[in-house]
Amino acid sequence: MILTIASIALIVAGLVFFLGAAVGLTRFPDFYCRTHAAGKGDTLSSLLVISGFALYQLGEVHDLSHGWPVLLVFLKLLAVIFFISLTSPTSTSTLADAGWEDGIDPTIEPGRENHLQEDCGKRRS
Amino acid sequence: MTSSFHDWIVPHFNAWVYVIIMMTGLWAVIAKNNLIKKLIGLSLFQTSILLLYVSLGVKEGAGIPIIDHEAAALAMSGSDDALNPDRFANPLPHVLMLTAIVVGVATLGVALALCQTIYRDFGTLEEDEVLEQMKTLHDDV
Amino acid sequence: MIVPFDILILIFLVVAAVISLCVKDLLAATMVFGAYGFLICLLWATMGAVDVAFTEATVGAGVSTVLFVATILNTRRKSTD
Amino acid sequence: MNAKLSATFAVVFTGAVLLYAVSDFPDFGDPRSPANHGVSGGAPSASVYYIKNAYHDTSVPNLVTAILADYRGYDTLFETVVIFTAGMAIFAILRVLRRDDSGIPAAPDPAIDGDHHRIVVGVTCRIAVPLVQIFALYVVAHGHHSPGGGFQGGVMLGASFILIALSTSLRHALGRLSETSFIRLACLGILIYAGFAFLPLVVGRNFLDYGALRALFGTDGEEMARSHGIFVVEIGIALTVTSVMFAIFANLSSRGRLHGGL
Amino acid sequence: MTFESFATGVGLALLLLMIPAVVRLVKGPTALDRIVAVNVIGTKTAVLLIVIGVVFRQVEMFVDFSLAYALLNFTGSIAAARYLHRAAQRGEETPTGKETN
Amino acid sequence: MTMSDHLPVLILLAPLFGAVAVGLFGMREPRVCLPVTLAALGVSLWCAVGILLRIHDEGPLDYFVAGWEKPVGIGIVLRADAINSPFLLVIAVVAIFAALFAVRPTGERESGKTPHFFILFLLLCTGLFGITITGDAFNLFVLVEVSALSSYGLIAIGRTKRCKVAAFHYLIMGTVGASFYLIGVGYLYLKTGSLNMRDIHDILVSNRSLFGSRTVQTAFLFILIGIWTKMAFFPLHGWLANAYSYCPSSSACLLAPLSTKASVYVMIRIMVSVFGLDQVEANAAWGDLVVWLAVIAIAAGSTLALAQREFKKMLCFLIVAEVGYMVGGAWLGDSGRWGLTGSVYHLLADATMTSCLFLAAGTFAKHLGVVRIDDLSGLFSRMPLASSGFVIGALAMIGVPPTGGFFSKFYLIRGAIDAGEWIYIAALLGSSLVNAVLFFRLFEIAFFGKNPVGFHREQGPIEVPSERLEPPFHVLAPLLGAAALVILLGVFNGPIVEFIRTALLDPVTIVSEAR
Repeated sequence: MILTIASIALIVAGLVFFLGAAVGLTRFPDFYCRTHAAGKGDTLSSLLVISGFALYQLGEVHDLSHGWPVLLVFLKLLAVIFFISLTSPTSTSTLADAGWEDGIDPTIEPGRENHLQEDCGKRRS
Repeated sequence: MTSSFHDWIVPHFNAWVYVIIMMTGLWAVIAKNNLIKKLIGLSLFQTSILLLYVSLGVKEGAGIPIIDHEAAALAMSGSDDALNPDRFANPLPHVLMLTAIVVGVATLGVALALCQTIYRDFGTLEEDEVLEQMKTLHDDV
Repeated sequence: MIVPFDILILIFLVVAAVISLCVKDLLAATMVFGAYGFLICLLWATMGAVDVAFTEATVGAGVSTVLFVATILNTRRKSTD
Repeated sequence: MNAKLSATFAVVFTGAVLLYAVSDFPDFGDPRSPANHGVSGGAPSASVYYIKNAYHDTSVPNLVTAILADYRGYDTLFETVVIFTAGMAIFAILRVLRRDDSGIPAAPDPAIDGDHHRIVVGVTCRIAVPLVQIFALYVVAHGHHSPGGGFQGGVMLGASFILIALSTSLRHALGRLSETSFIRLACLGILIYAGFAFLPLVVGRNFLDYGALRALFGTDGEEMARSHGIFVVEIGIALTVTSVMFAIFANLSSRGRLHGGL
Repeated sequence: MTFESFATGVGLALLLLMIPAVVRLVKGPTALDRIVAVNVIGTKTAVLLIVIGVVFRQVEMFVDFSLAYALLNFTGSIAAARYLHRAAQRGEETPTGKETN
Repeated sequence: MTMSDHLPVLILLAPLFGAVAVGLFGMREPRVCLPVTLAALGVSLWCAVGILLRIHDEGPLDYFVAGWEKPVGIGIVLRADAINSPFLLVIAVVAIFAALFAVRPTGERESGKTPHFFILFLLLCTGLFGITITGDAFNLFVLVEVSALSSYGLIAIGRTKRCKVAAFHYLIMGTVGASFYLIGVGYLYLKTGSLNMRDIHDILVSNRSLFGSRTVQTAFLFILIGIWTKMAFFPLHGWLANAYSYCPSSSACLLAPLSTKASVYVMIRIMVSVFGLDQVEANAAWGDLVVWLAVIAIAAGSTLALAQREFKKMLCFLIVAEVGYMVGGAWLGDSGRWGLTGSVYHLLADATMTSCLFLAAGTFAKHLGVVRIDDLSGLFSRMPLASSGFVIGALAMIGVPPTGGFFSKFYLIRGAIDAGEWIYIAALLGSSLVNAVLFFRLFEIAFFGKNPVGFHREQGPIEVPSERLEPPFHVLAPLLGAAALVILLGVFNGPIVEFIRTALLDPVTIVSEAR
């Protein structure tokens, strides 16, 4: 029961973060910010939601001798968490880098133009 | 109006979407000029057929077509209800569509290879330009 | 079969299909086509066609997008329509 | 513009014909539709037979695998042949065998020099690729009890080689699985499938009838022999699919030269 | 309320939260924006597959290909990134982010 | 159970194993390709003869793959009967001719691709045998794709730029056609719950209202359109001419005679075994419409053939016209089934005579470098044997007795008279006239043309000495063999037609279970 409540709490928390990521994806001004929102928010919230389900599965294990299939599912869910946390940030960071290669300029905050322009020039050349 | 909506669209919304996607794909195959766009259209067209078939095998309130441990144990003990057809989705369309997906990938690979050779020979992927060059081609046969 | 999932995914599906045909940048078009693959994999899952969904997941995520991108690398990224 | 108009006309016509038939369809999800249950007043449809008997006939709980590799194994044999054909067709179309080809310079091969891509993606792939491969083997082997099987596992294995190529270079990946070896493996996969399906003919049973191979597997009943037979066949599918998927990628990404490329 | 109906709700919420990603897919403006949106859809798909498994009460069947999905999801993004890297290396006209549609 | 019970599956396993053997050993040692191919096709030929003899003695033959016999429709059944067994034989023979012709399939420069060529060649044969012998509607689709993918490869293996574009168009059209077929099968499955042809037929017959339902009618329409796309029926013929005339001669000799004919066979098979002749003929409006379409196809094919200057292209448009003959004949719907019989017989005759003509065209292109009709002058004095083979093929195309072409037209016209389709007869005769004009013009050039002209790759047309240039034996043998086959088909038309027509007159023997 406690596991179920904990899992529901985790899932709801994950949904909240998903909401944040979604808002960021629509509202942020430029590509890099959106990548940031999508990458971080999505990874974290996926982890939370899946771990919520994993906890629920753990709650289904009543005794270890018969519950091993469910336990296996629990372990597989942990593996999913591991893989998402491995691959999702990789792809986001590669995409941000690729955006730079593709020539997308970040939106520059007023007052910091010089600094960024210098930086951009250095890397582009 | 509403009755036709309820009779014709609501119970068959999958079929409607399949027809819409099929039309989109077929339109792209015929009307798009870029060869890769044509291929995307072709893939959409093929996927829509998968949608038709898989929709056929859906049963209200049925599970996936894999016999779980309890049902298997029951079936082994001779219980007749364990393998009630209403409990499992129709597996046959799934089998057919596995084959169709494979065929789709195979066709896509060959088509992309052809695209690359066409680009190597003509320097373009736009169909009208390719056809234009074909007319003036002096090619040994 | 989970009907509300089904309807939402079908709507997304049509949107993704149309977008992948409208975008002029072929790289974007093929990636959107990849998203179409993801969505259709979800659709098979909601319809209970697990094996089809599995195949679509491996093919859509692992192979077909990569093949498209490889072809675009060797040809051209822009398209006139 | 004219072409687009006529295309629109043709497509709308096709769609209209299809929709005309839609009103006649059984409802979506109807368990009593002809496909799911059989024509009213007629014999039950094949799918009812499969659900009721496939487990007894083949002792494979995954009905899709049972049908795919046994009842309709003949289809699946040719599905594998389709993949093999595609691989061979791509070789025939794209592979450049001459050295001096048309002057387009090949991209330099070890092109990712010490930057972001190599480090981040390289490390991730180094972790992920063995896991993908192990998991793919699990999928091939576990297709009897859960979704999966030769085709899915084969695509995953092929994708793992594609990942190697994407994170390092094509040459590196070809070092693991060279051109001659993947053509041989593709042929071997077909040979395993078709040859194994041919064995029952020797003992006087029909093509693909694995039940006849009871003695070979040393099982008691025919259904366990079928189960083992399905497994052998899945291995054949996986071999062909793995090698052909990677072959298609290798050819497409390097324009048939098998060096340079994506 | 059973856990399955809760999971249905979660799935619906996830699908609704997919709408912003689809909007990003429609609006662009650059190719990379679309690719990021595709990535988001991909991650959500991996989660949704598990949710669907819970709704069907057969998570053990669905977790397998969620796993496969999580492993292969980034292939497409890596290929796209690799493509852009190659294109920049070859010094081709890099279509910049300004370009719409 | 002896080995001869397994002939229906052995016939296509032989080329499949052959392809695998070429893949395993031919890559390193290209010299083994041709012997392996010939051996595999030889086994197929032996199987085809065996099947034909068995059917002649015992009636239709069913083969239940994996032994799933009961209940009907759970497994896949292979079925050999009077309609397809002669066609199997023709496929095997024509494929052997094409393999002999293709000793160096892709020319000197691309000789590294010889094993690829032979693998695709054998896979195409596998697909064609499979299409012909299967009794399952979905399995047909898979095999159609096997043959289609291998033919894309065979077309694009050539060196020219044009063949790539032609292959691409063929791929698009072929895939769309196959997908339409798949939609049709899906609709049928939706209404009948079965994929087995005989099972579908039984359900449709026992449930008359089903055949008239919207879904089944749409299914019929889509299956027909899909197959028509595959066989290049007139408005859908766009891909054919380029694909068959720009591909390497070695590929054309296999593709042109067999691919379209296999699709025509599929149409007849669907009409006979899935929907049932009685139901198809009950809808007279459909039949009239299709015969009209066929008439248009014949007229268009002949007209377009008149306009061509390239020899192979002209032959391609003649194929379009011939497809019109067969479709029209199959839909005549006369009570004596002469039209349908003529169609099936024309299938055989046309396969052999197209094979003969394309072998001749390939020989001229390969050994004289001639592709245009006008450059054929002085041909007879230089290649007397080869050109006599060509003359026989051409006469069959025109419809001169005693070749197979004459008798097939005879039966088609007989059916048309019975059905009262005078316009079809007019189209048939008109098209024969056009063929006569075309080929006699060609004979005239080839016989009386003054300065023999060759075609050099770099220098264009050049004068060549008019000494004898007879092609080598491995090219001459298939050409003369095909010519002999054309005449044999004509001479023995009586028993062949009797064999086919007996089966067609009593479709129950074709459709229902073999003993």
